[in-house]
Amino acid sequence: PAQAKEKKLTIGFVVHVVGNPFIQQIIDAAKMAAKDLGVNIKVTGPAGAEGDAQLTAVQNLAAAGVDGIATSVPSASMVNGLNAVIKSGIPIVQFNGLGEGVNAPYVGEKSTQSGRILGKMVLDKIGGTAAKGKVIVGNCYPGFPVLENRQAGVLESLKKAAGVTVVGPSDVKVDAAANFAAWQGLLAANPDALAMVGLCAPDVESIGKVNKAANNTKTIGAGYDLTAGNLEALANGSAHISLGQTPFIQGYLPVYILVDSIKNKIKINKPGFIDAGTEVVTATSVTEPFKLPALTFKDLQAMATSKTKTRKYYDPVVKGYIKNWKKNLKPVSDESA
Amino acid sequence: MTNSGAAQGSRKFKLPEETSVLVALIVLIGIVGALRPTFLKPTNLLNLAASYAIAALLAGCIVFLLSMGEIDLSFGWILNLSAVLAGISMIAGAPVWVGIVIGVAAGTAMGALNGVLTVFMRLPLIIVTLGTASVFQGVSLISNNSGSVVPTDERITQHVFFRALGGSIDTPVPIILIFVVLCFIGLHLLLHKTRFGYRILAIGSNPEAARLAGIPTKKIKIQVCALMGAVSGVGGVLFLGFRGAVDPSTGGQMLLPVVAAAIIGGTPLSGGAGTIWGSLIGAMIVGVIGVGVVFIGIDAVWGTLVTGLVILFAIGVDQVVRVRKKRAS
Amino acid sequence: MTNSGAAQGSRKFKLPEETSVLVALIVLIGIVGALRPTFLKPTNLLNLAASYAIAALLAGCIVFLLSMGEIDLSFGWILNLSAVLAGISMIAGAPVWVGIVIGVAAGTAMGALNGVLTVFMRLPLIIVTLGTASVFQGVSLISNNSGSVVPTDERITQHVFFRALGGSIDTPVPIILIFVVLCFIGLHLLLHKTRFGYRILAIGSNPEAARLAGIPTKKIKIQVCALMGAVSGVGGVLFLGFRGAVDPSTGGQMLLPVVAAAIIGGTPLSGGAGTIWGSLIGAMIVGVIGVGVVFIGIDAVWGTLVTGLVILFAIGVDQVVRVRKKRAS
Amino acid sequence: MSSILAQGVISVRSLSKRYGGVQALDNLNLDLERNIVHAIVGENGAGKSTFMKILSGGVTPDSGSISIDGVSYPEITVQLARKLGIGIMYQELRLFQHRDVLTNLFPDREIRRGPFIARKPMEEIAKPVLESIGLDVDLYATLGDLAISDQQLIELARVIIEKPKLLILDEPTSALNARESDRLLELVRQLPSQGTTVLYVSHRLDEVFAVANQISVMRNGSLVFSRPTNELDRASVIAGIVGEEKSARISSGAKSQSITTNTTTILEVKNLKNYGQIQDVNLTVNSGEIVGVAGLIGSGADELLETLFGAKPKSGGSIFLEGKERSTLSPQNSVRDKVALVPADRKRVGLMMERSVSDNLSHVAVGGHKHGTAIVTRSGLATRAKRLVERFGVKTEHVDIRVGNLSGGNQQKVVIGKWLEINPKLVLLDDPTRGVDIGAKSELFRLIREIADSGKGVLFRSTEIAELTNLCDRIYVIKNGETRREVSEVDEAELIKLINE
Ligand SMILES: Nc1ncnc2c1ncn2[C@@H]1O[C@H](COP(=O)(O)OP(=O)(O)OP(=O)(O)O)[C@@H](O)[C@H]1O
Ligand SMILES: Nc1ncnc2c1ncn2[C@@H]1O[C@H](COP(=O)(O)OP(=O)(O)OP(=O)(O)O)[C@@H](O)[C@H]1O
Ligand SMILES: [Mg+2]
Ligand SMILES: [Mg+2]
Repeated sequence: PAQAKEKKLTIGFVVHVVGNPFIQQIIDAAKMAAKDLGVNIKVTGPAGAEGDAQLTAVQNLAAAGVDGIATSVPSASMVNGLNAVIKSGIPIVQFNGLGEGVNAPYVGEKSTQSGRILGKMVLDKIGGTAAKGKVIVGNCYPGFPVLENRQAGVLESLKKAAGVTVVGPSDVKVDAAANFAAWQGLLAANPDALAMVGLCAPDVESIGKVNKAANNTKTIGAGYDLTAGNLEALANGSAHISLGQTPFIQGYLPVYILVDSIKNKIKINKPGFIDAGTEVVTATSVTEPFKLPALTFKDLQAMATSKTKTRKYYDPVVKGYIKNWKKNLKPVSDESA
Repeated sequence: MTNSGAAQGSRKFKLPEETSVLVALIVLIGIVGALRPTFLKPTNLLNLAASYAIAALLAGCIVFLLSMGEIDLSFGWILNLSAVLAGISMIAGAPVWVGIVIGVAAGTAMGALNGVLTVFMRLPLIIVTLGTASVFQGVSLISNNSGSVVPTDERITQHVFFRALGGSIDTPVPIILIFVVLCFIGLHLLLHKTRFGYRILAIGSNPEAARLAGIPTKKIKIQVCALMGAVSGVGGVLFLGFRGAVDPSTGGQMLLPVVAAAIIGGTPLSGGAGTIWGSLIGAMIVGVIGVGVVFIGIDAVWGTLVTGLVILFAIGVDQVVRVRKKRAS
Repeated sequence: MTNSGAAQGSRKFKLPEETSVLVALIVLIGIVGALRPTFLKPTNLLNLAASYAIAALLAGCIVFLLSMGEIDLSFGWILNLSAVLAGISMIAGAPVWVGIVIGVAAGTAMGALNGVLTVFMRLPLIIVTLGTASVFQGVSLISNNSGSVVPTDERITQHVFFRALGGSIDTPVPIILIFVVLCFIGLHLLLHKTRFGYRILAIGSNPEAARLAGIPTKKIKIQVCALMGAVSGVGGVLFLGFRGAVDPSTGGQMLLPVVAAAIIGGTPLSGGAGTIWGSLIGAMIVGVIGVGVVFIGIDAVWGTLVTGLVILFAIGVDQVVRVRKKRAS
Repeated sequence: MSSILAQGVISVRSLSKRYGGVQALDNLNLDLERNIVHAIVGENGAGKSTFMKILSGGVTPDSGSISIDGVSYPEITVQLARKLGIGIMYQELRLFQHRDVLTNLFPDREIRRGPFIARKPMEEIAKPVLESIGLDVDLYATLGDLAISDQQLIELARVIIEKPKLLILDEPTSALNARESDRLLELVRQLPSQGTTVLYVSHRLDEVFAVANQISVMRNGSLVFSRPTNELDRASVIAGIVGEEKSARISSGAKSQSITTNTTTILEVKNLKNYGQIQDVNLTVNSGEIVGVAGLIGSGADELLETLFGAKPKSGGSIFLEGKERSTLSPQNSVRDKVALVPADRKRVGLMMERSVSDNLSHVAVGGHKHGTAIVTRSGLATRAKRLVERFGVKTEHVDIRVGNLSGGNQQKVVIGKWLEINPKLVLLDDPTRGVDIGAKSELFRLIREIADSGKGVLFRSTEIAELTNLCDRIYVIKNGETRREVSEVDEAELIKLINE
């Protein structure tokens, strides 16, 4: 009864860029968690992805007196600053982007592993280890750690087929129009390519459009993220594989961990890793992690626009995997394993 | 100031000032073509041109502002918000053509707002648009709660506008390219053959002299800003049709390449002069560099360096082909 | 033009031209403070200032270029590459101080390269740095194969330079802040009290008259570019010490806020005038806006709009506090 | 020859300079004696300024040589000129608009204490110099805020502070009033005795005769003759400048011939006040009349025309054009109402320096006045330009040349031409003959008379008193911002007395 009068907790939630549909799905999930747990949440992030501005935002939330902060860590230069915040007594959970050396748990995909999965799926589609020909790889932002990891995974899987030569990785740019032009040029330069593999959100949609415009049905298109445009490309058959990073868990879990650890005085000032799972989507099948019920492609598209549907679908995960987060906490080396 | 002699002496045989950028463009295309002959296939070149068409259109229009001695930092976000509003209204049930009109009108209104603010706050447009760029981006984020606008309804996606722009209707030359080339002809005529254009250049050369000559400088400024907004609105609507979707980040990366295209094309930042065709060639140079680097297969890690060196080469051609007057900063 | 009468009469009571931005800054701090009193705690304000110190330093130096009528688009990448080279050389075994010297020297060299190119290509710096920005970024990506540079060796991380800047040594005022304020005093004196500064302002005001006065305009241009490079190099080294690491993206987003700080601070883009202190206040305004939005707890989706409106307010204060002459575009 | 050189004479041999199709200097040969005032006169575009710029290092000659104190130089750089003690006051002022007065007085010659600029000693040097030329300005005022006449004096002070051995003055009095001019001439006359040789370029022959020991006349880039002043008279100099046959046509003035019976009042000004120097100005201008405005700098005379035009805001009073009150004054409305202003500071507010003669001549007709259709063609602009170039005798190779490349006087003609193209009812001429040669000036006067005779009103301000007395039918004397007197048929001396009293 005394605790009921305690002031409502406030959680800060800092993303590396606002105005990104995928990030927005994470934010929506974080807000659902805050609602479920009865805490306040303050969401913020810089308009253009920049580590320094993001760190400043974290420091400001800390100064403004929030009780815990969840943040993505896209840059190594944020690490020292975050550790100073943790040292001052404000717990932090990382999501989506892992900062090596941050004394806080990380919720996200296994980035190298997801690259391996994507590479393997592409290989399967083009003839397995016996495949012969070119595979184009595009990296929209060379130097971004998660992308570098994914790229390493993809290349590792592709290496299994001796006959496959990798074209690239080329810098295909983030901006949608430039991204499209780059993929268009890559296909034109390599019309015999077996597959085009992107690592960022705009790629699948661009690859699909390029295939469609060239009336090309033989080149496999693969990449990341389940944005509405990407799903549309998978649906109309112009692209073939997209991996999702389960944004719901990346948003919900960090808030849950923070609230749980603050309320129950659990120390979380150590590096650790909780897998958020990888979703594998093709035109015909949708595989969700954590033994979630199978989804149809339609369900997935419907969920992308409805928060209540999403929350309902993930309810088993909230009650199981998320509630038992301490058990699922692994050493951070698992992330890039 | 004293080196104009040569230019004047050879006046009768004077090459147009766009020659040097044109040479740079041809050399670049030649190099990429020599390394990867498929690059020169007409379909490839047309497709490449089409995917840079919107940026080129904006580069053509920013020449109006540069000629007036101003810069707009917000046009990328005007493009974004126009596309978002057009998309939202279509999804909400408006006929596609109505959505298009809403998009262009919204762009025009935003541009006009920039103009009114710059005139009444008596501040350079660059300072005003530092603020309005964030405002437009902010409104766009709020309009669709940071999500993408993706019309999926067949009524919309199968509309002739989306099919023509999206490439579902086969034409020897992409529709968007034809449209943008027509716009360029219009922009060129407007700047160099009309009173409106004359006044813009007069304001850019000497604002106080223009005012004393009875030119309504405030009105013209607002009109040029509105024009930039309208063209950005058109760009937004084209983007929606071309791509079939708008992301919250659409347009955010446009500022530098678009302005680069205009200044590589030969329009000085100091006002009083401008070349629409140069801007088109500049946009094509930016496009060829962007695509050429991936086309040749340069590794992602090296791509940026090569891009930089090629830009330096492209602007350096000016030194060899000495037709252009020195460009003021 | 001939209204000097009034100006002469009131000379003794003339407010400094920085007054209006100062008022804007105070009002903004007041608003945030009123909504969240903890904002006004000295430690908070000092920390806030510290995290914007590097951007402020660059804003102070870009005034030199703006005063000369030029803009450098590459300084963010000079900062990046300087920091990367400093970090790499430390990791490779060079003593920390040697790494620092390498970083600053590299920055100076890059700046000088910009200057030499702009003088010898006879092109505005903005065009040249369009190319060199990519070159510097490209070299940075290659230097560390697209990875972050993170010195982990105790020899480095426990060095007094890293400890002092990184905040491990407790001082009432952050070291970086003291350093940057000293730099500002130096920059102010250099621009407004030395012949070098006079020459810069003369070139910016009337390049032809400057040449005729015997000012070696080419040499000065190269020197100013080198200075910008050197300060960017210092910025890079400070960043490395302050954050303990450099990312491939570091510096990439600096251009707009830094130039915005300088022009909000009152330095026109047209050359011939500049205020170092205004630039400092401008940088603080940019900082307070960025921080205030977070501090007050405005949701991410609304944050951008609010930022835009506040920028418009900050530049609009000029209208109310009419001390500044009209700023040329 | 060698003996002359030994005496330390500057001599110039076959100096040539070509700008595109224009031979600005054509095998010029000239010897300058030490410690005298040597005047150079000639038509607009004769090459005077080009010659001066070559001597001072601003322009590199194509061929020829210059020897100074027996040392021959193929060309002179700015730095060399400074070392040799050559100082120049440019015709087109080379000042820094954004900087304060003191800074403009020591361009790159600042006095320093340690690494820092020391303003106090510079102030101490500057103050007496400014006093000697009769300029009273705040040393810390921004130069761009000052009147053009003050700026011209600052340019003069700048070069005097350098204490040059050879002082080149390129039309130093073109923006100055009688009083300032007199003071300047006084100063120049004393310089030879202090060891300074003066090269004095001017279109004002009275001044030339008053100050020069030697007069050289240039035409088309070459020397016509160079003789001691006492061997010359006005007529022979004019003949040298414009050629024998043309000189006969030059008259000094052109008073209204026929007093037209049906005059109407074009302009009526009642109790005009502005935010600056004008307190209470009342005047009328009738059709067919040329009305003069005379006053000292700062009296309000120099602000009056801009205020009437709407370029400067008025704060009170009323202005009637053909009986109709003009309540909202603005340049735009003035153009609509066919009121023209030829501004005093042509370089800053009259011309688009980087654009062509042709573009400039359409500035008002196309830009302001909405003349013709909304379509503007190059050939349309060129046709208009060619007609105006012909009518005003603008010396230019062709109409596509950058206006900034024209000689000063020809630039002035472009400004006048662009305004007369809209056929104004009321023409406000603010010192329109600044830098115009005598031939062109008499053409200009004839033209102004023609404008008036065609039933228009002309309000004319000039810094040259003789112009006012020769040309104007009536003259208003303005003092302390008020119209004190209206006079007609006065002579120069009388008017000067009235202005100064
Ligand atoms: N920078 C330039 N570019 C091209 N032509 C020029 C340039 N400077 C001068 N000229 C031309 O050279 C000729 C001589 O010009 P200059 O200025 O020496 O004449 P001026 O005798 O000083 O005339 P004014 O009395 O009008 O000042 C003119 O025809 C002028 O148009
Ligand atoms: N007009 C002047 N009147 C009086 N003293 C002057 C004047 N101009 C310069 N000086 C003094 O003469 C000194 C030398 O001047 P100078 O122009 O040669 O400087 P400098 O040291 O050679 O410049 P730099 O090294 O930048 O070329 C100055 O420091 C100044 O004190
Ligand atoms: Mg001259
Ligand atoms: Mg020296």
